[in-house]
Parts: sequence; C-alpha cells; structure tokens
Amino acid sequence: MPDVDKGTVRITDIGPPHYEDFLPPIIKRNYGKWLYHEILKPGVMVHVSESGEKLYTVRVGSTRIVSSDFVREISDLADKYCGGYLKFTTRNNLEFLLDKEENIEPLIKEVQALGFPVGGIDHSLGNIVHTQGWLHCHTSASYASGVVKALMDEFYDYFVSDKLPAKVRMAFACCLNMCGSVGASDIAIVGMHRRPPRVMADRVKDLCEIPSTIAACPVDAVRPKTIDGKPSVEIDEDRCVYCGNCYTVCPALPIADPLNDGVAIFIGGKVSNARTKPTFSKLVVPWLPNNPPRWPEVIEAVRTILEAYKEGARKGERVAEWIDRIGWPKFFKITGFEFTKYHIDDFRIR
Amino acid sequence: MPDVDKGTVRITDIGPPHYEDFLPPIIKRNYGKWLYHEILKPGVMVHVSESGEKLYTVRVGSTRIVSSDFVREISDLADKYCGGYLKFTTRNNLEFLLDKEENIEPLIKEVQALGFPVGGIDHSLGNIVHTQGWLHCHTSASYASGVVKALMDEFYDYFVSDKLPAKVRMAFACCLNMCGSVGASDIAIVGMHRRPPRVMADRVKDLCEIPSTIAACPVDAVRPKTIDGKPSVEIDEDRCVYCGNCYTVCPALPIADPLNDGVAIFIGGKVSNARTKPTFSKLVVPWLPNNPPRWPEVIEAVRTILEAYKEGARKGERVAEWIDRIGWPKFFKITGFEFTKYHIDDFRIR
Amino acid sequence: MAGVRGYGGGIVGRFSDEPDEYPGVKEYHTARLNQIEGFFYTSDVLRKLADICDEHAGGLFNFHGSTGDIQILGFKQEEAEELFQKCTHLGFDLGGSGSALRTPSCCVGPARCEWATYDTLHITDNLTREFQNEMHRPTFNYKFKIKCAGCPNDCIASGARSDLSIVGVWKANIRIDQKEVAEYAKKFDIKKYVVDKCPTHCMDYTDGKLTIDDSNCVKCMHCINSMPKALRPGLEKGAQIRIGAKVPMVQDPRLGFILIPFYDVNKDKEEDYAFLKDLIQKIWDFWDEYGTNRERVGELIQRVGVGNFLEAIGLDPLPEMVEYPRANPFIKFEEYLVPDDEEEGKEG
Amino acid sequence: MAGVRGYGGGIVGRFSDEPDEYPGVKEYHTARLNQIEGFFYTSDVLRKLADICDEHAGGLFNFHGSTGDIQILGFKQEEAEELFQKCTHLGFDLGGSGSALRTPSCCVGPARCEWATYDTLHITDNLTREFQNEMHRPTFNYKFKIKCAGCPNDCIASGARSDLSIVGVWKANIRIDQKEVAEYAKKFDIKKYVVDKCPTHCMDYTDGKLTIDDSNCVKCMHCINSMPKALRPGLEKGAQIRIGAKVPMVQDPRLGFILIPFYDVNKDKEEDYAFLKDLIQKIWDFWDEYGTNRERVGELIQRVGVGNFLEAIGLDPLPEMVEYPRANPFIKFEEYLVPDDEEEGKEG
Ligand code: SRM
Ligand code: SRM
Ligand code: SRM
Ligand code: SRM
Ligand code: SF4
Ligand code: SF4
Ligand code: SF4
Ligand code: SF4
Ligand code: SF4
Ligand code: SF4
Ligand code: SF4
Ligand code: SF4
Repeated sequence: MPDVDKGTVRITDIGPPHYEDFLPPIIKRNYGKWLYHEILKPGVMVHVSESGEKLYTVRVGSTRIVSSDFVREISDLADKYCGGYLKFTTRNNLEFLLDKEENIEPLIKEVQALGFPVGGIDHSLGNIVHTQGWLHCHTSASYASGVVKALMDEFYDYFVSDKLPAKVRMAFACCLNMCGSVGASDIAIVGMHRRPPRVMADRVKDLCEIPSTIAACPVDAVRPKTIDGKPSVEIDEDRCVYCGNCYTVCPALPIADPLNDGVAIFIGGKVSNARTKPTFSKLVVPWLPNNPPRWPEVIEAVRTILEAYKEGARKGERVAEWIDRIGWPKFFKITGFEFTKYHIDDFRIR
Repeated sequence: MPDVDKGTVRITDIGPPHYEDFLPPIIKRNYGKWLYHEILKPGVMVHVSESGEKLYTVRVGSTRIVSSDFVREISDLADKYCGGYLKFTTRNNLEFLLDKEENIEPLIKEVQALGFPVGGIDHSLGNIVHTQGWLHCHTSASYASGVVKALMDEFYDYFVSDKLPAKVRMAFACCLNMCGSVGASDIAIVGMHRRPPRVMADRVKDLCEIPSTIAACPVDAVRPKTIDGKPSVEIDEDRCVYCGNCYTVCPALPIADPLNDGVAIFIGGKVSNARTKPTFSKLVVPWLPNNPPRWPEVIEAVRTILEAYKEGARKGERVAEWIDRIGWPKFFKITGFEFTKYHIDDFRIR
Repeated sequence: MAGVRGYGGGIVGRFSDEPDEYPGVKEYHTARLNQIEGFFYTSDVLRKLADICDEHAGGLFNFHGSTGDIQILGFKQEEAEELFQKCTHLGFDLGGSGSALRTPSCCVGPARCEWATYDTLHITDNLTREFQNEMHRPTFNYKFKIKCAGCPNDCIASGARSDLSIVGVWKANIRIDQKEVAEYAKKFDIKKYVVDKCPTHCMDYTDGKLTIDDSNCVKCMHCINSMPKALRPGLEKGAQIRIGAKVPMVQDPRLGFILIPFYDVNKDKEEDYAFLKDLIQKIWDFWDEYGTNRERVGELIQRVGVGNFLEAIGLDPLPEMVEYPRANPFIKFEEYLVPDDEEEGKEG
Repeated sequence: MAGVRGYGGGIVGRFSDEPDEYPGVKEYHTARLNQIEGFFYTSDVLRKLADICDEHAGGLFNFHGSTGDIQILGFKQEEAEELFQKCTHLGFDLGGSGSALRTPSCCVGPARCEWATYDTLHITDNLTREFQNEMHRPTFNYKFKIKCAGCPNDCIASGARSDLSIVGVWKANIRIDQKEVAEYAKKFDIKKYVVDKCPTHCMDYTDGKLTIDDSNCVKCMHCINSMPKALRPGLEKGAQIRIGAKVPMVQDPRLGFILIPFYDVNKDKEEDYAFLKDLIQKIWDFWDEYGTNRERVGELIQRVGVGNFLEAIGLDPLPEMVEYPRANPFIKFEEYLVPDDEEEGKEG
C-alpha cells in the first residue's frame, strides 16, 4: 500500500497502487524468467519458468460491466484457490493464477457454477471488448452490453473451445468515436447514426461555444446561423456524415434517433505484427437495425461471417489473412452481403 | 492502304493505316492461333502455332530517336530476311519476324555490324523508355537521350544477356509530367527542378490566362499580383514544389535552371499483374546533378541499385518483390543511399 | 502557333527563344502520326515516311512516342500542311495531343502472342476510327488515354498510364497439360518457383500432378508465364476495364480501379463494340458535365465520389472496384426511416 | 459539472434529460480509477473497492474501461469527493479524461509472459507517476495515450489506439533449440505452418534443421508464437516506439509510424527513463506549440509534415518510419545552388 498519511490529509496525485504489491508470490519469484508456455485445454495454460516452477492460468469470461457482488464472488474464489490473487486481461477477461495443477478442475467447476465460461485462449473467439452504450454514454447509437450479451450467448461455443482457424477478436463500439480497439478487430461492430443532429436552436448559445462547434465538424457541415435573433448554428444535411463530433462539443445538437440508429459491421482488422502488418477493419455491412433485446439481424450477420471464415480459412489464418488470400470479391460472393456505394471510401482524398 | 482518293481531295480523319495490311503472311495465317513460345537465346524467341508453324523473333535495341537513314537501313534488312515486314515494341525496340530459323544468325550479324544490340528479352534490362528532354521539350530538367545513352552504354551487358533475377524495366522522364510509363518502372529516372519558376512579370498578361495559371498550381503557390501596374502573378517560394505545372499553362513562368535542375531516382514500380499488384516506383535518390555528357553520378547510383538487386534478389523476383521481402530499411542499408525527409511523403494528406 | 487546318492537335509546336542566333531551329515542331496498331510496318511504308521526313522535317523520328505515335521531328509551320497531306496520302493521319482523346495503343496481342484473350489490334483500330473527331479536335477538360493489353501481363503498361485501360482476362479454368508440366519439372522446382509464388496459394503440386483451385485464382498470369507450354489461360475469354490511371499532374500519380471485372469483349466485337463505345461516351459526358479544366477523369471521380460516378454512368458498385472496402466509418447514408409510417425513405 | 477538487478530469459526468421522471439517475457519473499495472489485484483490495462502490455509487464497475481504468459507475456529484478520497486511502488515484494524458496501460509482460523484451509494468507505472499532473489537469490540445506491449504480438493493442506505442523488440538472433524443433516436427508440418508463413521468407527447414537468416527477420513473432518451446526472441532486447495512432475523429483512423526502430529501454530504465521522458516532453512541446484544439498528435504531424516534426524533436528521418518512400515526385527541396559561388545553399 502506498506510503501516505491516511488520516487527515487530502490525498492527490499518488498514481495507482504499486503493482509489485499485487503480484502473486510465484510471479514475484519468476518475474522475467518465464521460459515457455503450453495451452493445456481451452481456457487453461501453463507457464514454465527457468526455475522449473509452473504457473497455471484459468481464463474466465467476464461481462466487464460487473456488480460489486460479482467482485466479491471472484474474490472468494481467489482466496480459495489462488492465495487471494487474481488478474484481468486487456480484453476484460478474468484470470485465476494457480500454482497447483490439482486446483484447476475444482476451480473451473465453481466458476461454471457461478455461470461464467472458461475459455478464450488460442484459436477461440475472444471476449468481446465493448464500450458504454446506452448505459452511460450520450453519443451511443446502440446498446453495447445488450448486443454483446446476445452475441456471446449465441457464440458461446467458440469461446469455450478452440475450433476456429485462429484467434478471432470481436469488439463493439457504440458510436464512431470507436472507444476501444474496435477499429482493428477481426470483427468490429460499430454504432451508426444515420441522421444529422437536431439543432436545439434556443439552447446553442447557452450550452456551446459556437466557433469550436463549427471547427469540430470534419466535413464543414456546421455553419453559424442566427435563429430567432439568437446566435446559433445550422447543419448542412447534404454534407453531414452523422459522426456526432459536433454533439461531443455542443450538447445542444443531440444526434440520437431511435428509428435510424443502428450498427455497422467492419471486419479483417488485426493488431499483432505476426506474419502480416496490423491493419484496420473494413466495412462489410453498412447498417443493421437496433432490434433489442436479441439483435437477431446482427447475430445473423456475424454468424455468416464466422461460418464463412471457419469454412474457408486455413489453419492459422486470421480473418484478415483469409480475406487477403481469397480477395474481397470472393468474400462478398460467399457471404452474400450486398456491396454498395457505402463500401467505397470517398470521405477523404487519398 | 486505305481507300481514299489520293489525287486532289484534302484527306482528313482517316485514322491509321489498317494493321492487317502490315502483318507478315505467317502472322496472318496464325493470327490468334499461337500455342506457346520459347526463348531460344538472349534476344531471340520462337512462337509456335496450333498449325505447327514457327515464327522467330529477333529483338534489336533501338535508340527510339532515330534518323531517316536508320529507317532505311532497317528496311533493307527487313527486305532481306523478313519479306519486308518488321515491327516495333511497346518499349521502342525493333523486332524482326522471321519464318526461317536459318536466317537468325546472319540477321543478327548484320544488325550487330550496324552497331545495334540484340537482346532485351526475358531476365534482362529492357530498353530504357524515355521522353523528349532538352531535344524538344521546354519543361525538361534533364537531357533524356543523353542520360539514356550513357546508361545503356554502361549497362549494355544486361541488355544482351539475361542474367538478372527478372525483367528490369528502366525508364527516363525529363520532368514531373512523367511522360511515358516511368512512374511504374523497376528503375525510374525523373528530371527534377529545384527552384520555383521565374516570373517574367511584363509578359504574363500577354502570354497567359492568369486565372488558369493560378488554378494549375497543385499547392496554391501562384497568386495574382499587379507588377508595375500590369496584372501578373507572384509565386510563393515557401510553397512551390517545382512541378512546372504553372509553366505548362503560362510560358512566361520559365522553370529551367541549369544549376539546379537534375534528376531523381525512383525504384520498385511494376505494371504487370504477375504475382503482385501493379505499383508505382518509390523515391530512393532525391537529386543528382546533370553532369553531361556521361552523367557519372546517375550511372553510379543505378549501378549500386542493379548490383544490390542482382546480389540480393531471388530468381524471378522483380525489384519491387525483392524490396518487399527485405524491407526498405534493409535496402537503404545495403545501398548506402541516404534516407532524408524528402523520402517521406507529405505532399498530400493521406 | 503550329498545326494544320481543321485539326486542333497532332502537332506540338516549339519555337526557339533565340531565333536570331539559331535560325535553323527557330521553329522545330513535331508531328504525331497515328502508329499502325501493334507497331507493324513494311519496309515500303517506312522508306516513304523517311522520304517525307527528309523533305519536310529534320530527318528525325521517334519510333515511337510514349503514347504510341510515330513522331516526325523538326519542321517549320510552313511545311506542316504539305507534310500532313503527304502522310495522309500514304495512309497515315495525325494522332492526338492537347485536351483530346490521345492516340489509343495496344500490345501485339493475338498477332504474335499466345495469351491474348481478345483482339487488341482490332479493338484499338476500331476505337481509333470511331473517335477521329474526339482525337483531332480537342474539346475535353484534359487528355484522355485508352490502351489495350491482351492479358494481365499488360505489355502496354496500360494500368499505370491510361484513363481507360482494357486488360484481357478469362473465366474458365486454366488449361493444364500434365505431360508438359512433367517436362518443366525436369528443368526447375515447380513447387518453389510456381506454386509457392501463386498470390492466392490456390495451386498444388503433389506427386507430380499440378492442380489449380480456379475459384481462387486471380488470373495473375504467373504460373502461365512460368510454364507457357504446359499452362494456357482458360476459355470464356474477356477483359477487365479499369478507369482513372494517370501520372502526377495535378493531384498525384494514381493507378486506376476496376470498373468492369469481366467485359465480354469478344461478343461486343460482333456488335462493333457498341457496349464499350456507349460506356466511353457516358464517361465522357459525365466528365464533360462535372469536370474542371485540366482535371483527369480519375481526379474527377475521386472528387465527386465513386458512388456518384457509378450512378451517373449506370453501373453497380462491385467489390472488385476497391482494393478493400472502406475502413473509415464516416458513411454518408442516404436512406433513413421516417417516424410517421416507419417506411424506408430516400433523402430529398 | 461533475468532478473533484483540483482535478480537471478522471470523472465523466452524466445528467439525465428527464430528471423529474427518473430522479434515481438524474445524475449518473463515472469515476475512472487508475488500474494496477498488468491488471493484478488481491481479493482484499477488490472487496474494499466493492464496498466503496456500494456505498457511494451504483454498485456497478467496469473491469476495465477500454483505456484501462477501473470504472465506478453511477454516483452523484455530492458523493464525488468522499468516493475519491476513500479510493486514495485505499491507494487508488483517478485516471485521465478530457484533453489530458490518459491512463497509460500495458500487457502482462514479464510478470507472466516469456516474450517480454522489457519490463512493461515498470515503465508504465513509472511514466504514470511521472506525469500525474499531465493526467489530472488537462492542458493538452486533445487526449494523449501511451500503451506498452512487451513484444510485437502487441497484446495491449497499442499500435492501433495509442498516440505513443511502445512495443518490445530484439536485435540479436532468435534463439533456436533444435531438439525442441524436432519435437514440434512430430506434431505439425513445420515447413507449412511456420517456414512458409514467415513474411520475409528468411527461414529454412531442411533435413530436420531449422535456420533463420536473422538479418532479414522483421521480428514478427510468428515462428516464436508457433513453437514457444523451441524458439525464443533474441537477446539485445529493446523496444520500438511508434507515434500517431488513433481512431476516427476528426480526420480518420490511422495507425502510427515508427519513430524509433530500436529504443534501448532496458538501459534507459537504469536512468529512470530519462531519454523517453525527454522525448515525450519534446513531442508535447511541439504539439502544444503547433497543434490546434481537438487535433491528435498524429494529425498534427501529418499536417505540418513528418520532416518538420522530426527536425523539431531532434530525430533523423529513417526508412523504418515509412511503409515505403514517397511515390509522388512533388519534393519540396530546401537546398539549391546559388549562381555566384556555386555553393550549396539553404533556403532563407
Ligand atoms: C492475457 C493477454 C495479455 C494481457 O496483458 O492481458 C494475452 C496473453 C497472451 N497472448 Fe496475446 N494476450 C492478450 C491480448 C492480445 C491482443 C490484444 C487484444 O486482443 O485486444 C492481441 C492482438 C490481437 C490482434 O492482433 O488483433 C494479442 C495477440 C497475440 C498473439 C498474435 C496472434 C496472431 O497470430 O495474430 C499471440 C501469439 C499466438 O497466440 O500465437 C499472443 C500470445 C499470447 C500468449 C500466448 C503470450 C504468453 O506466452 O503468455 C498469452 C496467452 C495467449 C492467448 O490468450 O491465447 N497474443 N493478444 C491478453 C488476453 C486478452 C484476452 O483476454 O483475450
Ligand atoms: C513485345 C512486347 C509487347 C509489344 O506489343 O510490344 C512484349 C512481349 C512479350 N511479353 Fe511483355 N512485352 C512487352 C512489354 C511488356 C511490358 C510493358 C513495359 O515494359 O513497358 C510489361 C510490364 C512490365 C512491368 O511489369 O513493369 C511486360 C510484362 C510481361 C510479363 C510479366 C513479367 C513479370 O513477371 O512481372 C511477361 C511474362 C514473363 O516474361 O514471364 C511478359 C511476357 C511477354 C511475352 C513472353 C509474351 C509472349 O508470349 O509473346 C513476350 C516476350 C517476352 C519478353 O520480352 O521477355 N511480358 N511486357 C513488349 C516488349 C517490350 C520491350 O521491347 O522490351
Ligand atoms: C512526346 C511525348 C514524350 C515522348 O518523347 O515520348 C510527350 C511530350 C509532352 N508531354 Fe506527355 N508526352 C508523351 C506521352 C505522355 C505519357 C505516356 C502515355 O501517353 O502513355 C504520359 C503519362 C500518362 C498520362 O497521361 O498520365 C504523359 C504525361 C504528360 C503530362 C502529365 C499529365 C497528367 O495528368 O499528369 C503532361 C503535362 C500536361 O498535360 O500539361 C504532359 C505534357 C507533355 C508536353 C505536351 C509538355 C508541354 O507542355 O509542351 C510534351 C511535349 C513535348 C514535345 O516537345 O514534344 N505529358 N505524356 C509523348 C507523346 C508521344 C506520342 O504521342 O506518342
Ligand atoms: C469509458 C470509455 C469506453 C468504455 O466503456 O470503455 C470511453 C468513453 C468515452 N469516450 Fe472514448 N472511452 C474509452 C476509451 C477510448 C478508446 C480506447 C483506448 O483509450 O485505448 C478510444 C480509441 C483510442 C483513441 O483515443 O484513439 C476512445 C476514443 C474516443 C474518441 C475519439 C478520439 C479520436 O481522436 O478519434 C472520443 C471523442 C472525443 O474525444 O470527443 C471519445 C469520447 C468518449 C466520451 C468521453 C464521449 C463523450 O463525449 O462523453 C465517452 C464517455 C462515456 C461515458 O459516458 O463514460 N473516445 N475512447 C473508455 C475509457 C475508459 C477508461 O478510461 O479506461
Ligand atoms: S463509442 Fe461512442 S457512444 Fe460508445 S462510449 Fe465511446 S464515445 Fe460513448
Ligand atoms: S454529426 Fe459530424 S458531420 Fe454531422 S454536422 Fe456534426 S460534426 Fe458535422
Ligand atoms: S517528361 Fe516533361 S520534359 Fe519530358 S517530354 Fe514530358 S513534359 Fe516534356
Ligand atoms: S512550379 Fe508547380 S508548385 Fe511551383 S508555382 Fe508552379 S505550379 Fe505551383
Ligand atoms: S499483354 Fe499479354 S497478350 Fe499482350 S503481348 Fe503481353 S503477354 Fe501477350
Ligand atoms: S494465374 Fe496467378 S493466381 Fe491464378 S493460379 Fe496462376 S499463379 Fe495462381
Ligand atoms: S505483448 Fe508480447 S510480451 Fe506482452 S503479453 Fe503479449 S506476447 Fe507477452
Ligand atoms: S520472427 Fe517472423 S520474420 Fe522473423 S524469422 Fe520468425 S517468422 Fe520470420
């Protein structure tokens, strides 16, 4: 614990707790000395140290948005099996770190009893990284957690097994701000608005700085306009690309529209440098409706992609590599997705 | 010959002579029926028809800029060996088409006696495609034929043999207009200006249309300015990228500058779709001086490239494929060419 | 100015800055003569050209200019008309220059190449005749170039330097002669030099048998180039049409994009290329209506958007047109739902 | 507004549009707590966080936010100060938000991975402490993100979403254990799944022996990933620094470019990362001086030119910085010869 006076002083700028205080002893002993790892079964791997010590990891799918009760439940499991230590991953999975192989199975049973899946390692569908959505963000065009839950229920099997050709990283962002690493995912689902923001003319002057609102628009669609004698702005519908940038700067330009908000699907992104260079995901489906609570259209589209990939890709090929080999025309042919003018990038001169 | 009245009428809009009238009989008989070809030796190949007939081609390096005497000499050879027929190639080589194998060697002897090389097929250095240069163009920053002659004298051996890893297409253009297919060559040499055009202020009004002169500049460096009471233009030195576009539109803005004109070298372009996609050549040497009559600096740079390529590329790899495999950092390391800020593309937002 | 009566191009004028010091080259113009397709000549016609060149110009030629024309260098304006008429009497006309259709050109194609999937000479000749007026009387925004290659090797370099590039391609399976494959196997390592270099990894060579999964072949030509005796392009021959390539000015150099992945050129030939001519006309109309001065058609398409261009010329967007679909998410949706009837509507 | 005293960020405020109808969520703010590096926790600290969350907020967390913070969701402004102070007493501080340095984050690195070429946790922790002020008091043009991955697998996805991305890499030869190679050979086809997939084709597997021409290896990790028991990254370990990645707003999404191909991070660690901190400061100074509001550093560099940026921060241009050198020939030369003395001169 950081060394500060916890009594009376107001504490600021201390930074995070020091990580060394939270490393399990086996990790402290073998820090930087790991020799290799092996994947023992879906969701379970072992890291072997130069010292010969073995560290077992059990990866558990988490919902990321979790309750304090969940936090207490996993803490209990950590106490019981891992000396009170546990960690999360960069994709919001939870990992239990065990030094005893015999604890693996009992732990997995208890985890599963709590309703959480073990998996997400190797050639599996990773946890879906997602963002706030309707839960907490004002810009959102879709409901992050809702869509993700529907998807994970549906494709659960790909998480708990490793029968895909390679890792598949799926991500969800609820608007074009693309919070998260969604832009470079094997499968990216992005919330899309389809209508320009509405101008709450009477509130613009009070809530917004007009020059920076105008400057925020990437396509110069926001223009100054005096409305009812008050300085305000107007939006050129013919130019607006529904990005929500102006709204981020000016809350008097709400963009949410239940009827026209939905999601787009981009695929073939990749972050690792393995074999091929990192690359962004590319558009395959420009728009699907929000259809809560189960988003059947989105699930169908993702299923189409996953099945075509599973069928067509060779062992070890990420989605990007598969499409690179067969070509986009073939991809659209196989999947039957319609190729439209929206798939052609005209936004920027290049 | 086209069917027009050759006596009194003024003939226009007849188009070219009809090609059928100029095809050798063996080609007429086997038009569209060729089965395969074989390369017999450097500069010589045979095409075999479904009918079993064989057509022998002897490829001869031409200077492209040729005299009427040259035209007569090759016509004589065509009469002697090819029934009066001959053809040129898309890279300005000359080809004799023979139906008798035994004519090959005598023809080659006579061609060589005239001082012309036989070669340029398969894994050789092709004929250098080039442009007008100082001979006939006003925009030129270098002397096309002069540099090309110096280069071909030097690398003659690569034309008459096929000991390169693959085809090497070299091209020369005397200014950024890049006449010819220079932009996508294995090795491209391009004339470069390094100073803005000079404004002949008193002549602008008479010789030029000022609005289109201003519009011609890709970087908005030309601006209207009244000089000595006359409408004229000024050029913003800080913006000008020395492209000569304004000069093309307005002859009162000459750009040639003996001291600062020179050439740049771009490499790794490719037009064919074989294996990898067509791609433009990339900058390796931003500027070398015009040093007539032998352009030693240019020759040295090209030698460095050719030798590194010959040494490093695998059989069948075009320059682009070789560099793609080893990476540009390695290329600069091997060749010792300096990498500068000029190598980084900032001209356009992309 | 240099030129001939009734034509707006075909001759590039050059006047010396110092006519008094160099009176011999005070004028030094160049004529572009439309080459014979495939660059085929007879000694007879060449000698006659040489005579004209000696008589009326500087005795210098370009065989050929980079666009494809024969160029006759170094004459004075006073010689232009006679030089021109002598050429026409020999059967040659002027080629293009200025803001016009430039002289189309092609690879040697079926005349001497086993790979041509269509008749490059015939189509080039036909288009050239059809568009004589567009070539000789510049009325375009800028130059427009057409080049025809018989197969994806693109021996006329059309893909990098023609606004409209026509490149032969096929649909059916590559024809394999296993006996000849075996012959090549004696000469080089087929796995290493052919199979492993196939860009889509759609070939296999096992137990001396070569197989190709043609459904994944992108018709790159590599395997055929490597073993011309054993492999031949598939039947169902046609061509790909690309649009928009050009060199740097004014925007920057660019390769074109595929406008039509498979154009049934051999069928269209029977109809005097009606489809193609109509397509070209539509492209020109669009360029004429929306293009600005010195804007190549590729630059225009980029400026107004590929989607709008396609709509205007009546083609559907296809995945073949892009290297890859868009990565940036700023999509300009045009359809949306209207609250009242919840029907899909079009923007006004 | 939502926030805590003396801080300009770390809390994202959310107010309901219809507070009367939904009084329970009329305010629903989120606190970003700087995570522990590597995302390591103890049950003890987690339970205490859960208590704070129940007491002062809605009992909901994000483990973790996309940047890496722990997020506590759903509290009212009146709870903010006490929530914050309870967290600090537990050892947690707020993370970044707004136009500030955002909470740096890293992969698990040497704590549980055999491939980390440097200590990702240490550097991330160190930088985070160094730049507390830049994180808590937004004074930048826009956000700035730093992420550290221990090797080119980039398990923190730094390359696609951090203005400054640090990715482990090595220089010396990949270490090969031929005995273990032989073991893997029993399990799968090494030629097919490893050698043939090497992007630079610099591996060979003949007669059961694996060789690597490391001079052509681009350190992609593929071979090592495939045979972790047989291959290990080379020694002479360091990192690559990339700059400028970001998602769409305002210009469009972009990956970064390599600023420093080999940064000797392990040596710099001994000097408290003095070199890196200095570099970061120079980048911020440049951004501060030339950037505009809501312009990410990558967009700025593109606007002013990479060359100018490099000059300003005192780095030389290197071929590693570009995917390929320029293809367009519009070069803005700055040197030229002056007639009088024929000396190479610099533009004024
Ligand atoms: C735990 C975690 C790091 C952390 O600090 O949290 C991690 C851990 C490992 N990664 Fe990773 N990676 C983790 C996120 C990533 C990410 C980032 C992401 O997904 O957002 C990437 C980049 C993905 C991309 O390219 O889009 C990533 C790309 C890799 C790769 C490269 C895969 C490829 O071929 O492209 C490997 C190597 C492999 O698996 O063969 C790898 C290998 C590994 C190894 C084997 C490293 C080791 O020896 O310990 C670890 C287990 C593998 C596994 O999960 O299959 N890790 N790994 C992250 C787990 C996320 C999760 O819960 O799913
Ligand atoms: C005669 C000519 C066509 C014409 O109508 O004039 C021609 C003729 C042939 N080309 Fe070509 N090519 C001709 C210009 C080109 C060009 C255009 C250019 O260079 O400007 C290209 C594109 C070059 C590029 O990619 O930059 C070209 C790319 C090819 C290729 C693809 C090579 C590759 O692997 O990238 C082949 C296939 C091969 O050689 O394996 C090919 C193959 C051939 C064959 C074998 C075709 C055949 O079966 O007859 C001919 C002889 C090969 C040779 O020269 O080695 N031809 N060929 C042109 C001769 C030019 C010259 O005099 O040097
Ligand atoms: C003669 C020729 C070069 C040669 O020696 O071969 C040539 C010569 C000129 N070109 Fe070209 N171009 C020639 C083929 C090309 C080609 C190649 C091609 O057509 O395949 C190109 C690149 C392809 C393209 O169009 O993109 C080419 C791209 C240019 C450009 C740049 C156009 C652009 O959009 O970027 C200009 C500039 C302009 O139009 O103002 C240009 C302008 C010129 C001018 C008219 C410059 C001028 O302002 O006077 C040159 C006249 C030279 C002269 O004194 O005769 N020339 N020019 C070629 C025509 C001969 C022929 O008809 O066969
Ligand atoms: C909470 C979080 C999403 C999540 O659920 O995980 C988030 C939430 C918001 N992001 Fe983000 N971003 C979050 C990580 C990211 C990331 C991922 C990352 O940091 O690795 C990105 C992409 C990487 C990047 O920065 O390029 C990201 C790119 C954006 C952008 C676009 C920035 C750009 O340059 O394109 C915006 C727009 C803006 O800044 O106005 C944005 C704006 C926002 C705002 C502040 C929107 C707003 O105007 O209110 C969101 C507040 C939501 C809320 O109500 O809490 N958020 N945002 C993530 C931060 C949690 C944390 O601190 O751990
Ligand atoms: S992606 Fe958009 S809607 Fe979702 S959290 Fe980020 S800013 Fe908010
Ligand atoms: S939503 Fe985006 S494109 Fe539309 S006006 Fe606002 S900032 Fe401009
Ligand atoms: S490249 Fe430039 S200088 Fe050379 S002929 Fe073409 S326009 Fe003239
Ligand atoms: S030379 Fe080119 S960049 Fe310079 S002023 Fe003229 S048109 Fe503009
Ligand atoms: S482009 Fe194809 S058809 Fe034409 S000459 Fe070249 S190889 Fe033959
Ligand atoms: S033509 Fe090219 S893509 Fe098709 S099989 Fe041959 S090498 Fe492969
Ligand atoms: S980035 Fe490399 S070092 Fe870090 S966890 Fe992933 S594989 Fe290990
Ligand atoms: S790390 Fe990548 S580039 Fe290097 S040898 Fe292994 S596979 Fe090849």
